[in-house]
Amino acid sequence: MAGQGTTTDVAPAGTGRREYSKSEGAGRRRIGPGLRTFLIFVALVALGALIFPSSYFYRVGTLVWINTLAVTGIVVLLGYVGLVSLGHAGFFAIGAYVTAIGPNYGIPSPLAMAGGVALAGLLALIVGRPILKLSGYYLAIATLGLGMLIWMVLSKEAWLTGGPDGMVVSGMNARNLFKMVGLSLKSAEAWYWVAGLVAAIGAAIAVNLAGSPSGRALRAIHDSDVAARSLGVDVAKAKSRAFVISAIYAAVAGALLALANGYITPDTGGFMHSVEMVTMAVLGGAASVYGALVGALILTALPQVLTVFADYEHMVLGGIMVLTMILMRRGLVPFIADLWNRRKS
Amino acid sequence: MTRQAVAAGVSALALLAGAPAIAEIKIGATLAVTGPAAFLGDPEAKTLEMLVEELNANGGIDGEEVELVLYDDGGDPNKARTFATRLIEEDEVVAVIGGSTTGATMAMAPLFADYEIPFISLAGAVVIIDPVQEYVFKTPHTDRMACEKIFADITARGLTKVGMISGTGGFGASMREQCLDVAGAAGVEIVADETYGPNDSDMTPQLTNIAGTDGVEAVVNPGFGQGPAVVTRNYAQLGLEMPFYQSHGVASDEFIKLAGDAAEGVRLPATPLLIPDQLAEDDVQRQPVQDYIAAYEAAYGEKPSTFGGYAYDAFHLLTHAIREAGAEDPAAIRDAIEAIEGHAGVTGVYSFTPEDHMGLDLSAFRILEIKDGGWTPVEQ
Amino acid sequence: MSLEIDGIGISFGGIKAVDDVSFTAKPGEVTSIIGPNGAGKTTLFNLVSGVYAASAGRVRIDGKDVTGLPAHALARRGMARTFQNLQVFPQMSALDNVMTGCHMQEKSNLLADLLGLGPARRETDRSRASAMAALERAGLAELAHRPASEMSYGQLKRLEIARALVTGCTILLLDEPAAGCNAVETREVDDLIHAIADEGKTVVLIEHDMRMVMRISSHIVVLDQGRKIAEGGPEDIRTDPHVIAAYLGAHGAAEAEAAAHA
Amino acid sequence: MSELLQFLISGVTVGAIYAAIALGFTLIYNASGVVNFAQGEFVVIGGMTAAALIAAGVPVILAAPIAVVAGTLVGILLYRLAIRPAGQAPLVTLIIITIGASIFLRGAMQAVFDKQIHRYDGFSGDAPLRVGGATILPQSLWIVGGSIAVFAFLAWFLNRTRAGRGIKATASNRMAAALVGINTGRAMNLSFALSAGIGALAGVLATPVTFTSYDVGVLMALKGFSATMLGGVGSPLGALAGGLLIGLIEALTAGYISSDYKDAAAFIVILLVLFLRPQGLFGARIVERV
Repeated sequence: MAGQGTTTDVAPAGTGRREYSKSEGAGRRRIGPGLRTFLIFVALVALGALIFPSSYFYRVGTLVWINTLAVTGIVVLLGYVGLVSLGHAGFFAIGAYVTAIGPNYGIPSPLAMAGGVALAGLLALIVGRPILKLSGYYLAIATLGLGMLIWMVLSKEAWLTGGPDGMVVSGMNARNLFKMVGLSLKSAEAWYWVAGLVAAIGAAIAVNLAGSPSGRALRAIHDSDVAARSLGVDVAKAKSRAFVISAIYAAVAGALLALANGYITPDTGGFMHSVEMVTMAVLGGAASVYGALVGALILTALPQVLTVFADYEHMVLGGIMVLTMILMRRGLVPFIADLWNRRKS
Repeated sequence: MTRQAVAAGVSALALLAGAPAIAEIKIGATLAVTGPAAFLGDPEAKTLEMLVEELNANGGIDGEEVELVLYDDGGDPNKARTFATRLIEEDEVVAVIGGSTTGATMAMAPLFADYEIPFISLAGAVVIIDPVQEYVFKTPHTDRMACEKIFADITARGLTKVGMISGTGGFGASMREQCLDVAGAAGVEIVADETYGPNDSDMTPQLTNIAGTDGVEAVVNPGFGQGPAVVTRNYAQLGLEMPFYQSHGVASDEFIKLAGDAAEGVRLPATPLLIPDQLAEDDVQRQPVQDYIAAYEAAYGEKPSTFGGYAYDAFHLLTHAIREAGAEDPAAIRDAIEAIEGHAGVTGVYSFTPEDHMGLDLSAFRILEIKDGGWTPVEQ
Repeated sequence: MSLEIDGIGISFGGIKAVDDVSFTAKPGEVTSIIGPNGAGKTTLFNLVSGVYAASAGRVRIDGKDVTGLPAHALARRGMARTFQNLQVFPQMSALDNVMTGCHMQEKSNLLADLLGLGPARRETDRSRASAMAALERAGLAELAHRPASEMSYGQLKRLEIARALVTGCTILLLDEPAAGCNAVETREVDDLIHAIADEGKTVVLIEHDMRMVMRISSHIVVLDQGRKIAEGGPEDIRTDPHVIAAYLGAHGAAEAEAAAHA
Repeated sequence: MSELLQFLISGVTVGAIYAAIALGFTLIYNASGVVNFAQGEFVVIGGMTAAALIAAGVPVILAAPIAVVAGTLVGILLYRLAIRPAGQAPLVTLIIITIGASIFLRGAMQAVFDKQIHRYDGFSGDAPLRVGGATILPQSLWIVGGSIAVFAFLAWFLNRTRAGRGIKATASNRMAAALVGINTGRAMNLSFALSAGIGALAGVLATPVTFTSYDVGVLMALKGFSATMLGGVGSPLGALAGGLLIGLIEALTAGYISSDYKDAAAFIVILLVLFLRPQGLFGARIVERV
């Protein structure tokens, strides 16, 4: 039956992956694939900074990079290993909330941030093992349930989290980081650079992983769970690792959002946010970090563009999701890469 | 190609965001026109659109046209903040109305201090104006005041033991907390404290527990949306007889329609908007209330809601301030809002001070009782 | 290392798919499992390699009981396999497929992998070299950078063998390695299996091509309806009346006879 | 004692609604392997259409079937326009497609109807019936009866009719079903139509109790999905049991433990069941062929 497979076939190798092995095969070793991805991302961040006319664009740009980072985690989980999570917003929210709560108890922001990321990773480690035994829709409902539980705690424990109305995040401003190195930036610009650089690092790490021994094991599970086992891959452990890694991506993104926004609500941990993250990944192409970037860019910028449709925004958004999935099942990046290759040859 | 996509996205954004200024005075709004808080944002948006049209038809402000730039944040604080940035940076508005919900309001609030743009929120929670933020105002009564009003009515009936059943949405949760907080001072004791989810369809278990609690004399239901109507129906279904209070969150004819006969005898704190014909001839709010209702019915063929009233007041406060201070300097507009005294709106009579950015007292809040499918003021 | 199967069995929904099967496969020899379709051959492989949990019996490697160990633990004890219905990684290149087989030799840690540190790259380089060597051996070197999804069935069969070889296994289970191969390719697979056995590895083979089985097996186990009905050298099996009756039939017997004289 | 009875009545009423939605999920899953996240929108379409018609003066006896037919038509359109063109897409693609469809339908309903909350009177009035110290609304009986009827119908339909067996065969192996002459396209069409009809019927029956508005579909789908997974995907009995169980867990938790965490209790039970019995309560164990 469809949907009962152990792994979820998302898409044949995205461009990122194939590019990787090609460059390796050609013996071009001066710049590693991770570093190259990092440089490309930094160039894109800088390009944005060159053309953005106002803080509003920096604001949207910041959200794009934060979402790219979170979605890169989904790429690792879904694109590399083939596991669906409908609860990753929960990890995102843990990162955000610990960052927000820390300063209220005298813990400085950077430490709180690290704590939030560690907590998300730890939780993923603990619940990952039992949850990842499930597959297909059962995995989807289990992760969904986990995300809902996190969301509920955040909404109900108002003494700690401010309840459904959310809480103020006091703490550091990215401007100060740049002031330390003698740069005077507007707050929106500073957050844009921080988010962009962190996303670039995240992308580089994900690309490194894909081409590494651990990454090959993960990608093997994606294609054939059984074959991976027969080659000595401890599938349960590998899945758990990927789950923890992707939870950490989400938590870092959440912490960044909390600091950049200065205010956080439980909606960041809600079901719709989880769905949004997966949608971004699949829309752009879950197999590569470039897919994460394109998906995050489109779904972050689209609502801004769609304000002209006002009442029909939902119909347009839903329509785009359905059409993209029907016409470009593997996502935009692989689709366009294929078109490009076909035109070239 | 990734770079191309980015560039394409950016230019698309630029195209749509950077519309050239046509109107003389631009006012911004970001509201929850869709989403779970749409029943707040929808009438608010309709009210603002109606008022701008009306204002321009009458020559605008001192001959200058007013343009309303309205965005739908769906109640999402993250989106609200982005739209607020857009209103300030791209649309270059002189002031912003909005934030249908507390979360959206609080997410935006720091921006207005940064950019020195006045902001009038339409959300309820007390945290918006306490502590006071220089550029942030709000028009609705706080949930804390609603609790005080309800408890005053309960104690006036000689009752003290209260059972609470609150929605877990932002509105219900915040009001629940305020009620628990003021209960002692108001002389009531909360003996039961139950909650329900915003989309729950049966609250008889919670009500059964409240009914089973020793000595409960009255029940209060903070919440908005469909929840309170379901609770009210369940209340009648279980045949509970204790006095039953709703919050200002459901102060609209819609509630009576949804709750049906079960709503009979329910009391709630509300603005005079619900009882236009029962206001005294010399009541200063009589005129604005009747104006608003007449205009809204003419424009949309339905009665306005309390929430639309918040937007009505915000708009009039803002245009009043712009008339006073001119549209050049947002900081001057802020000062003019803070200087307003005795402005009769549909929600209440506003008098702002540097310490009070809501400007309302309890007097504008009236306890109404539902009788024969209509609203009747409770004599106090 | 020798592989001992002792009374192994499993049932699905009350039907005994494999029932009380025992045999021993010795190092340096090719042991073949034959039997008609549905005899339980692949199920037997799945039991031995830890894909299914046996409901009865033991599996021993060099006398050590490994029954019930998960597949990856068995792999670490030197067992590798190929699959009847192909379990390649279609999204990867042929080279990456085989490099995955190096998993157990790769010693880099996760942190090094994430940060792209030296150790991770060195391990990758080493794996690439041994994977290339294995592809060479399987006759697939020139296809190294082609995505597996674009390779033919016969090529994929050999790709699986190459992938199993780089694991450094001592016991190799091959499930119909020559299926989908033409005569020339079958011959190549044949030679490859011979060479593997000659290295001292224990090879267990499921194969339908009787010529090939008779040619390369030192020992043959015959299954029918989940049970072992015969065991012995190619000559014994060819003449065993049970086997002829149950499996080979008149036509098969003639074919086997022909192979013997070929 | 009457307390417990009241909790049980509440749980069964709410659970029956979840069960009806879960049964819709089950039917589509059985035919296509798709878990349709737009299932909640069918419930809303049923409720909103009926509410609009009744408000316009159409008698319930006409409005209800028209609403069910409207839901059914949307179901067929959903299959034809969004699911069939996707072909044999992987699971996550199908999840995104059905979620996209649900967002689209939500927007469409907001445009076609409005953003208000709606309700109409119960079919047999709204006067509560007293049962041993507890009360029950007559509409609750309609809801429970409706869910059981849908369950009985599905059990009969899938096992005893040609078309139903066609759906089951299509589910277990589409290729083989096509080879033995089953029109798999028609089986899929039929399953989406029926499932949407079931969803719309649930909406029509539940609206007097639960109310409806254009955006409650997501929550409905979430609860229905949870019920489906708890019971075991693909089994009508599982859907019925899963739905009732979640309703009862919520009501009993609200009644005896804490109303704050009644939704959490439901999810905790689901997680525990999945850890101990990964295929759900009534789902078949899956053995992978290698």
